[in-house]
Amino acid sequence: MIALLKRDLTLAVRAGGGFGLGLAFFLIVIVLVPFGVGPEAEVLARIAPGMLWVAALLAALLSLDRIFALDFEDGSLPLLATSPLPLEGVALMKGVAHWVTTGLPLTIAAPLLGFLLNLSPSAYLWLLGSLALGTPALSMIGTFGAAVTVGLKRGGLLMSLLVLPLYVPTLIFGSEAVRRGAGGFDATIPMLMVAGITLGCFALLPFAAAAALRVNLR
Amino acid sequence: MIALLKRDLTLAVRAGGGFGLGLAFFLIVIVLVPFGVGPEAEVLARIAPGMLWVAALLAALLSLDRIFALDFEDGSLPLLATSPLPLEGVALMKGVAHWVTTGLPLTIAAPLLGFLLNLSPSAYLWLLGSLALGTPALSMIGTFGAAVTVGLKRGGLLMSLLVLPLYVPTLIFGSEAVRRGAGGFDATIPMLMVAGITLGCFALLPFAAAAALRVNLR
Amino acid sequence: MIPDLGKYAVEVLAAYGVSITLLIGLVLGSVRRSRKVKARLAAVEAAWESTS
Amino acid sequence: MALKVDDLTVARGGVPVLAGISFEVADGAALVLRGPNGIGKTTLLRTLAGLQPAITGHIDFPEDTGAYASHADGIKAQLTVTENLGFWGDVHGADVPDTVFEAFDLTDLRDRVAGTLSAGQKRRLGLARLGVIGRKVLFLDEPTVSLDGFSVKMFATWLRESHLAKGGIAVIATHIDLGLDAPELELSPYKATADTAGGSDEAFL
Amino acid sequence: MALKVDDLTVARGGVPVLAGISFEVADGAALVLRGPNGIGKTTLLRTLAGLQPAITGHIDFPEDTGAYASHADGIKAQLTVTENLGFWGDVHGADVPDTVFEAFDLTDLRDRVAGTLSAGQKRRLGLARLGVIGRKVLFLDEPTVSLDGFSVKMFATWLRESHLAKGGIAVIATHIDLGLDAPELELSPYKATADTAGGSDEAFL
Amino acid sequence: MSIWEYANPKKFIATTTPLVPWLLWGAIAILTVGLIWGFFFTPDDVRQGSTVKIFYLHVPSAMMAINVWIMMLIASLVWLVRRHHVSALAAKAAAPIGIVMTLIALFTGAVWGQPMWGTWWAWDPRLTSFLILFLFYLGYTALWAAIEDPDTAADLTSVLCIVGSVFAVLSRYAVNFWNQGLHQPASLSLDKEENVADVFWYPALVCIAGFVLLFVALVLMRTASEIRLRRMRALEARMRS
Ligand code: HEM
Ligand SMILES: Nc1ncnc2c1ncn2[C@@H]1O[C@H](COP(=O)(O)OP(=O)(O)OP(=O)(O)O)[C@@H](O)[C@H]1O
Ligand SMILES: Nc1ncnc2c1ncn2[C@@H]1O[C@H](COP(=O)(O)OP(=O)(O)OP(=O)(O)O)[C@@H](O)[C@H]1O
Ligand SMILES: [Mg+2]
Ligand SMILES: [Mg+2]
Repeated sequence: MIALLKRDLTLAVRAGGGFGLGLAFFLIVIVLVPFGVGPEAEVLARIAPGMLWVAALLAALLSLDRIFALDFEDGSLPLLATSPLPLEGVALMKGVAHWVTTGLPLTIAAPLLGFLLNLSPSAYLWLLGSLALGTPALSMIGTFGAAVTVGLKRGGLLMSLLVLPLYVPTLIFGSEAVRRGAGGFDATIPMLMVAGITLGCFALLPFAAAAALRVNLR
Repeated sequence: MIALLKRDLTLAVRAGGGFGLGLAFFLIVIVLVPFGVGPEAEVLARIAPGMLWVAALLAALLSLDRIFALDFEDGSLPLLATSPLPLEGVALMKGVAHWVTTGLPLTIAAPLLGFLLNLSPSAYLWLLGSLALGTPALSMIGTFGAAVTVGLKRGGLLMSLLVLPLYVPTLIFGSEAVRRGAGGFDATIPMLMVAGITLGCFALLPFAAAAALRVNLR
Repeated sequence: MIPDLGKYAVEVLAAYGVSITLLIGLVLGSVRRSRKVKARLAAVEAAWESTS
Repeated sequence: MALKVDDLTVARGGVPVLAGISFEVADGAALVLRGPNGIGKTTLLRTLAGLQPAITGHIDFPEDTGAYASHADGIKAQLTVTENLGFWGDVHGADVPDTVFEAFDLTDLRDRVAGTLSAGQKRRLGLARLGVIGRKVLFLDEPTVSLDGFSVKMFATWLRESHLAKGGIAVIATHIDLGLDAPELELSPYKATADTAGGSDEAFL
Repeated sequence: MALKVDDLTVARGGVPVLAGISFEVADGAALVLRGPNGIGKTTLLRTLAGLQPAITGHIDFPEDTGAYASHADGIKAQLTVTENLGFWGDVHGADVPDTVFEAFDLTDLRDRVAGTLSAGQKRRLGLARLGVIGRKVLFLDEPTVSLDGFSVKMFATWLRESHLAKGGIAVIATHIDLGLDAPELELSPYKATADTAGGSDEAFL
Repeated sequence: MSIWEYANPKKFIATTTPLVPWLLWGAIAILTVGLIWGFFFTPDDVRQGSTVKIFYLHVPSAMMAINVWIMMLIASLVWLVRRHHVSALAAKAAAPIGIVMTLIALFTGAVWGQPMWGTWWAWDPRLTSFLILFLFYLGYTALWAAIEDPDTAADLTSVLCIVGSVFAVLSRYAVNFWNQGLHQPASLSLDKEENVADVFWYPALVCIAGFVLLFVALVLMRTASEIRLRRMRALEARMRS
């Protein structure tokens, strides 16, 4: 399974900066928001926690469709299915690889982008923490969505439609944590919820994703 | 060229509701924003014009990567290049097809979604107008971006990165028009600018896109 | 005939109008689809009988 | 008796395509599947390899010893030839022996990125994977597509001397003559008829 | 004199692969390109078809009469066989004659969605496109891949009787015997050497 | 003799076809009675004025929107466990009905919200989780539409339905946490004090019965259509081969 992770990361690097691009999209969404909303600092500060989380979510979303699609197109997926690796392990590793290439750089960069939206100083720690805990859930949920839609041409948009409602709880708790942090309150409870969702996703979704993959390979 | 448009629209319909999905993504982004930002009506109303435009832009963006990718993968593109159709016409038709499947349904649905963000009533007409005039530009710019990145695996994110800066002027004028409308002012000037951008895009970008395609087919 | 709906007439009537339209649409749509499918199946079954 | 297939019915798109197939392949032997386009060779091989369920019948061979290979052989265009093979080796817990590169004439191409290979070179890389993963029962779907005559012979030699000679088994669908001394199974007689039972549609008939 | 190639050098990935190729194909004649895997057949055909620039040399045939066909033949999995052909007909301003369906044995598959075809059936559909677009000079890259013996004959017949007989031209790269009575060009002697001039890298040498 | 016998498509069609017209006309009759009773023969509320009349549409449709999803969840589980085609097709047939129910609940709620809360839409937990439910419905039907092979589609939509249900419950909790809300608390509780006055409640009960019956009739009819479509597909495929 480590071999799979290693390969996926190598591919991400080779294909012209798989690491940088999720990040770049995150950056761009954050930059676009002031263009759309207007430059007033208070308004931006007010919406900053939410927009940072929404942008992180969209950045994660945009790179999902290729989690399995490339392996499906070139025939790797049936070969992996008949290999000694359990498909659950494959799904898990795909989720992890997606997180390393998207969620991780995003988390690290988020505090920097907080400046652009005038995020209040007390929120930075919570932002970092909630993204670190929450983005793995986004990756794993996304892996499930990708497994369901693998093999469909133009599956990308359909996948967004399937995945986004599943993202709602993570988004609510994650941004609530940052919002409370920005207001100077304690955000332990939403943070715990985010952690719980992530644990649950990693415990259960690999099985659902593997089941979906098996169906799609038939 | 009409044959190409017809085929693309047929494919969009066959592939499970190509029309509905761009729309669905738009809807979902709009729904996610309050989850991130919080439920207060005044805040939402304040950022509604900007967020509607940003969401429209992202919805258009997300469906771009497949404008040429599918035709490239299955080998249609070289065949079209050696056919009697000028590649400029191909690029133009691809842009039009993208608009019909994404921009058009989006424009029609936008006023409805305005409700969700408590958009002020005076803005609805401007919202409709600016999207109707502006989304064709988004589609055409996107077609150019797709032409530049066709053939790259994981080109999707790179394309977003290329295209988003090009979207900025349309976004600024478009959301400004709605914002002025929401404030009860006259928004003719930004509206004219949006129309100008769209005209310019349709006059020039097919040529740029065709040039990019030619290079990518080499 | 119509009871006095006070100042909320528009709302109430719209709610009833739209809901009933949607319901009727759903019922008619289902019935029409059912009929169409039945007819198409009958045609296919006839072809099937004649081939086998 | 290493691969035993008994009264197998296979379906594609919910419709049975082949019915009543039975055969046995002993250790060290190969079987060539023959039949016109569309008869169901691919479907049969996918079923044998366990990628899709059989409608009726039994397929018997030791678990986790099968490998499937078709035109799409999971080659990553951005990885080099060695990296591609190394990955499949890792997945199967095997090393990549140097003999594989020789057997498939890939020695000169070792460090080439797979995306820049010609059609036939890519095919050879795909076949080389079989030499790496060390599976006993191979299900090969048109393995020699776009190989030149020389490469076809090379592949046949590898199959005979490195795979079958060691007790391996191969079931191969092909339209050309591989130069293998193996029994052939013509599939045309097994074509499913309209009234063949089975398929996910059966409940609706 | 309908297709004339003069001292052509072609490159792939910036490196010349074949050099000094010259040949002529008269109206109504075909030319078969031969050579081991990786010699440069695909590269040559793509250059002839105008999909990539030649490094040196001239390619002469009437403009807008060439058509290129390879493994990837632009078939849309969601469209039916008829719709697929109809689209290419529309693009080339041509109708889809019924004879095409017969010539490529697609009559029974007319209304099948292309995604559900077998490998060989899909290939036949890809070839049928050539019968629809009515181009005179065909550049075919391994057209018979995954076709069975019968279909190969069918294709050769079509080529001979419906294309060449009407004054068409075909340049075909293949590894098998098509049963066409056409001259062959062995490409091995034209393999570019390390000192072949040309390629986008040349300025840096 | 077990209930699973009806999981045979032919048996299902044979049994339900004669029932459907009765159920359908019965549902229409009961609904008409209920709505006429509610619209013409109930008093206005002291606070809400005539808008209480929306109650007779809003509550039944909102209840049905949730119940249809629960029915789809059960049908999906049955399909995954016992692989009875009828249950998968019943889930498919129910989804559009669920969508219409959700739309009615959303629309009537929005129309009701304008006079009551002064806004068409508020990000109240009840409303919000309903919107999420609507999205789940959309995704579910879109997935059905996008997949060619019917059994694959049945499997994948079933998995989606189950995962989606877990997340729907989670969202409901999350949304509650996020906003306290304006919406009425559930008044169907056993606690007598909270209950809506009987004048409003009786016609509402009739309407609820009508909606339930209508749903049953429509699901049976639509499932039969889906079965026939599958049969047609199967026959056509056999005729071709
Ligand atoms: C778009 C807006 C709305 C949505 C989506 C919505 C949704 C719902 C839902 C899901 C229920 C629960 C049904 C059940 O108990 O199973 C419900 C019940 C109810 N709603 Fe709404 N609602 C909306 C707006 C309103 C408004 C504006 C009012 C009135 C001021 C209202 C009054 C009620 C009442 C009285 C009930 C019955 C409570 C009960 O007996 O359980 N709703 N609504
Ligand atoms: N980017 C690249 N850099 C270096 N060499 C390359 C590159 N791309 C292709 N080549 C080499 O160019 C040669 C010509 O390839 P081409 O695909 O034309 O061969 P071919 O004759 O069609 O072979 P086949 O019969 O296998 O299809 C091959 O040896 C290939 O390895
Ligand atoms: N979804 C589907 N519905 C109906 N028939 C289908 C479907 N998918 C495939 N088929 C048919 O099933 C048959 C078996 O296909 P298969 O790919 O197994 O053939 P094959 O023997 O491998 O052919 P080839 O030599 O061309 O590769 C073909 O006739 C094909 O048209
Ligand atoms: Mg095959
Ligand atoms: Mg080649």
